[in-house]
Amino acid sequence: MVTVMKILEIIVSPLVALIVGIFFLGLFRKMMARIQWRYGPPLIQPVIDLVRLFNQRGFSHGAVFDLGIILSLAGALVLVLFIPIGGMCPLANSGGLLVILYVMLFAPIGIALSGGEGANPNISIGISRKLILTLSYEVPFIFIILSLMSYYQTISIVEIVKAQAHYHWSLFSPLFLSGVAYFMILPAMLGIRPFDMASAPQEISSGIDVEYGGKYLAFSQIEHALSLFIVIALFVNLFLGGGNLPVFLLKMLAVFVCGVFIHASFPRFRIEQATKYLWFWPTIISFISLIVIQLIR
Amino acid sequence: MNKEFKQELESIFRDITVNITDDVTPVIAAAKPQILAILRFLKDKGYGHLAMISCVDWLKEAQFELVYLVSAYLKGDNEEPGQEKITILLKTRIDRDNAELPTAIPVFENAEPYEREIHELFGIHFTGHPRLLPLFLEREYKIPPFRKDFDSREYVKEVFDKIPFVEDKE
Amino acid sequence: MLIQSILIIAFGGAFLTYILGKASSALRDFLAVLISVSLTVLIFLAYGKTGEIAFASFMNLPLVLRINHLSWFFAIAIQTVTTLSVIFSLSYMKGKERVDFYYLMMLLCNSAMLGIVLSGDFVSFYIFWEIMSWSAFLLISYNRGGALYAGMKYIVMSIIGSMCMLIGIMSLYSTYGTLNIREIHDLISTASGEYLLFISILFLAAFGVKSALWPIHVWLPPAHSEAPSPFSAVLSSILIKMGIYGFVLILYVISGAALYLGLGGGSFRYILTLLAAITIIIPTFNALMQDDAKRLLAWSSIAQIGYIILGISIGTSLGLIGGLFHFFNHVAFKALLFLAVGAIEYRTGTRDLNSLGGLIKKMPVTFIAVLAGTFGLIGIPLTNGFVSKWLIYKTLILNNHPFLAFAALVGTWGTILYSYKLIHNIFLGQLPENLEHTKPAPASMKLPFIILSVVIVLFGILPGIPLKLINLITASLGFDLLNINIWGIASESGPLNIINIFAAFAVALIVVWFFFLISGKKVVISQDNSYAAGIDVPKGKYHYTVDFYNPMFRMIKPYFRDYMDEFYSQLVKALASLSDRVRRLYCGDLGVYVIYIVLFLSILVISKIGLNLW
Amino acid sequence: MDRNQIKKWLESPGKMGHKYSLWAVYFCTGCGIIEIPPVITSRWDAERFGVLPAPSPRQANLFLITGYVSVKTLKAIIKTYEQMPEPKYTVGFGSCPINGGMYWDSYNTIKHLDKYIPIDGWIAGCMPRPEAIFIAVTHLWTLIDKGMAKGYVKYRENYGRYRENQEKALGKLEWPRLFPIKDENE
Repeated sequence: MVTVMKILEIIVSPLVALIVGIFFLGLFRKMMARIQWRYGPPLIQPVIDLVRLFNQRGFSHGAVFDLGIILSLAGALVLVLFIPIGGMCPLANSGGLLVILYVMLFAPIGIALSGGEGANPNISIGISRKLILTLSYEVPFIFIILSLMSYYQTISIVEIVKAQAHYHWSLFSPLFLSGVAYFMILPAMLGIRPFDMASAPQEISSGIDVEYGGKYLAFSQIEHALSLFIVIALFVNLFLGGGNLPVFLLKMLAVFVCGVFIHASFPRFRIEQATKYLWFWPTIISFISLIVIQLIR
Repeated sequence: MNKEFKQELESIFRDITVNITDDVTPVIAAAKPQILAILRFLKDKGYGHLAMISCVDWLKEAQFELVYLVSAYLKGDNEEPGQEKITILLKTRIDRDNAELPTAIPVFENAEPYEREIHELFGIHFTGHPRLLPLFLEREYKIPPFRKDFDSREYVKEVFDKIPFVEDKE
Repeated sequence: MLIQSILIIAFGGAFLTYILGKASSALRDFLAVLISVSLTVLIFLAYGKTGEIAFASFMNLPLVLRINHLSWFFAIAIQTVTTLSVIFSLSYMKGKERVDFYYLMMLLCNSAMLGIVLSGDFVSFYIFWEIMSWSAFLLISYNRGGALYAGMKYIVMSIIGSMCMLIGIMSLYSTYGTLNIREIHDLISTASGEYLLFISILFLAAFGVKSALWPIHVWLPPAHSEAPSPFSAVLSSILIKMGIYGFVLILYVISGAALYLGLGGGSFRYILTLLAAITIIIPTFNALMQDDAKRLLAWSSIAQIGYIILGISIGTSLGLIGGLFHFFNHVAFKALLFLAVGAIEYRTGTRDLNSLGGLIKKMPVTFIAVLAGTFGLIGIPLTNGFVSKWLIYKTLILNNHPFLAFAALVGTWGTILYSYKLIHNIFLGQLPENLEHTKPAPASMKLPFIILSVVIVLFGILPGIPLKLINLITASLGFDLLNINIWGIASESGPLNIINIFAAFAVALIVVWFFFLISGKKVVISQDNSYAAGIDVPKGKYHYTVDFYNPMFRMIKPYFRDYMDEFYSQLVKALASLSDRVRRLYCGDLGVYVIYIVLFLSILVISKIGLNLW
Repeated sequence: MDRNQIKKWLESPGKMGHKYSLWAVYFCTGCGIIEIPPVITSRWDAERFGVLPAPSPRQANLFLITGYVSVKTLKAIIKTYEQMPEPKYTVGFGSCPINGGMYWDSYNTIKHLDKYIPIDGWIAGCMPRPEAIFIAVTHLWTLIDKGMAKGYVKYRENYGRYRENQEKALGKLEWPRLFPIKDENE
């Protein structure tokens, strides 16, 4: 019986991630339109875009061009299995937060490999910006993850969620500073406006997606939706104690709406400014919180 | 100021006519051999900026008229009064068939694109010009397009209208 | 008896190839490969044996050869890398001059390393250590020109290191009267803490220089980029690991785990782990800024050494297993990467990352090799790098060292950046015109690529195979046995289970691939059909690789310049000017010397009579 | 989304997808591009119809040729058109692409654009207003629905003749043929 439940979970959680992720993309465009006094597309516009993209014959630059995009989407799907989504977490007991940190490598490397094959300088500039941005937000992110691990004395994410259910959200526990730091680097992890220089449509004609045609662009959109879902789900699980499914999705929606407002109101940083910012404020805050946690322990 | 400037010019160069239209811009008409000398003289007098070279096609007299616009570039208003910022027009006439003219690059380097353009559109050959390559036009033209005897409608009939439409097979 | 035969074949073979080389080069190549392969087989046969044989005596000190699991583990790694790089250099060294000398030095260096690992006492250990250092020096400065400077830097630092070791050996001999490692191990427990600390610092100075620990790493980048590629593969994957063997020898074999932890009141362990953490961070960011492929790999070797030493010096059984396993993995993917860069240099004539590009179409096998190597280097799940790094992280977090764990994790992301730079600037992007007709790597180069890639992936999916052996080693060093199944370590707090990750990833890959295939056709186009805003792709100018992470450089350049290098060069300048002043004393004319003598005598007389100092 | 909409979606998702998600290539060919910004911003929001400016031709399926086409721009237009993935539609703005418009006798402009690339829809007016553009989009919907917007198929079948015309107007083209010769006659 348990294995049937587990297999069911393994099938259901990526589907939930896909549906919620694509719904978030639609909501994203609708809210951006309404902020700019426009009526905006219907909520299911991303689905229409995907149907159209799958109907178009994309251009491919070779085997690695296809394998890279497949690798990145597979990596994103596997990552969803490691994250508890409202009570169901299929692969919770194999490696915990450490493996999550590691499986997060797949998506950027897959995209980078496939983009590199596209032989277009816009792509190379997009990839170099994306990797620099990732390196710059990894520094505070690792401090946050370490302070979480040492506060709850475990590396398994499910236990962290359970612990929060007993006492209180870790956002209001001594981990408050880590929560603040995490929220400061959330736009960078989501790739939204202040930090979307990796896929800037005006400067480098959407960076990595320049050579993506029909189904390649569809896969890239799905991968973007999934990574959107994963980053927010991680934040909710680690700091807002993600409860059962409806409560979990509601919390994700709240975090997502804040993200859209940040996206709507900020200009785009240059990549050096982004690194300067990310290595200064969030890193100091998360470093202080790590020291505080050490003192408590 | 223009009066002394005018006397000075006439004293140095023989048979050039200088008249000052709307008593501000002197218009100098000179023969082809004197052009470079006048340009150098103007540059030494402080008119260091060649704004433009343009060409007029007098079909009836079978002549091209080249106009050099030279002006003092960096003259602030606190300079000595005689040199306030005026543009000088230097005109010359050359005959139309196999027209050619010495290049002004030794005096003004920035004349290079202007002369390339005039060469491409009027067909005037500038001797001594390092790169007389086509500048704007995609296609070759037997008669340079800006000449008066170039019939644009004829050209369109002969080139573009001959390209057939693409109908479907059925 | 087996150990002696191994060493005799190794040394004899080296000189034999040199002599035969005079006769005919084909014979020499064949012999070199034959010797290496036969040595590999011999060592393979010696699995699981432990024993000690005194084979000679030097000034009535018995020279002992010893083999146990630890030395077998290192020996098999040494021998496989040397065999693969000898096979690789068959075609790499074809056109070059002084090839006999090259093969002699290569096999000599290999046999010296075997000697170090199999030696049972410190005298033979020191002898083989010196042979290794000198043969490495001769090979580094093989290409004349800049290589001489790099060789000089290397040999000066390793001489200082081996001098410290010599002092250590002599003090050991004077206190214990014997130099046999096993006997010292029994006697050392009676030693006072300060003496143990003194011995450890002396030995670790020598081993630190050889394994390029952070403050004493400056010789490695120039040495690696100047040495011929097959040897720089051996140099960076095995030769610097002799320092690691030394670390394990001193910290665990001699003093044993308990003593090590108590060393200097626990502070020694803390300093060593801190040094290892710095060795991870600074070279990783330096590697980002390199434009020469081999220099980038050299800096990355230093960073990976930091991981290994971090694992070893933590002092827990999981850490030691992680460290030793990471040593083995690093041997695999670093040899692979250096050989691949050698193949590219052999084919395109350059290894400057700013002028290469698009070679994936011309050298696909090399691309797969570099891909496997970099995935292992980064530690992507399903490669062996992941398992060893995961073990190191686990011990760091469980033993509550968050700042060391931070250094290790940031190091991983730095590794991703510079290894992607390696892949992108060489293989992806536009193929420049001058590389239009590069041929793929020759067959004799492809063999090492395939073998090493298989090793990386196989031990990534089935880590149990090497872990069982390492478990035996750590048990022999006084740690408790961990229950290791074929898929990973099933320890109590959060097991590592590769099978889940492997199965999940395989299923996801198949599902996505199937979904990719059924979702419509695709049109394959060439590289010059890329989007260039409406114009045709400008040939030769449309490949963006010149200083790939430029924005990052401008940020971290002032902080991550190689201060240690500058410090040492200042030191050398100061020494030179000091010695120059001393040289001026001897000005050559007799009169001045007479004055010196008179002066000295007068001082003697005054001090004796006037002040009667003695 | 009444019942026959859903029926249409189920019958031909490709067509409906193309109708309600037209991504236009962000390439300003002529003077008409000044009309595009008001179309895509808040005054006349084109995103309601799913029309978005696409940063690169690889992602687009609609190509707006706005205004007169000079000989030099024709080369870029052909290159961009060939870089768009297969089901693609083109719409010509104003009279200049139709027959040269007021530059009918100029030596430097292209008179009948559909001699060089197939055009699915025309919008009259010397720079049509945004409302006219939306009418054109709805017309394009009906064309797609009826399956008459087959410009790309025509381009593929008569590629030899199109290529000939292009080389007559522009001289030798540097990039190779999009479709090899054999596609031509079968």
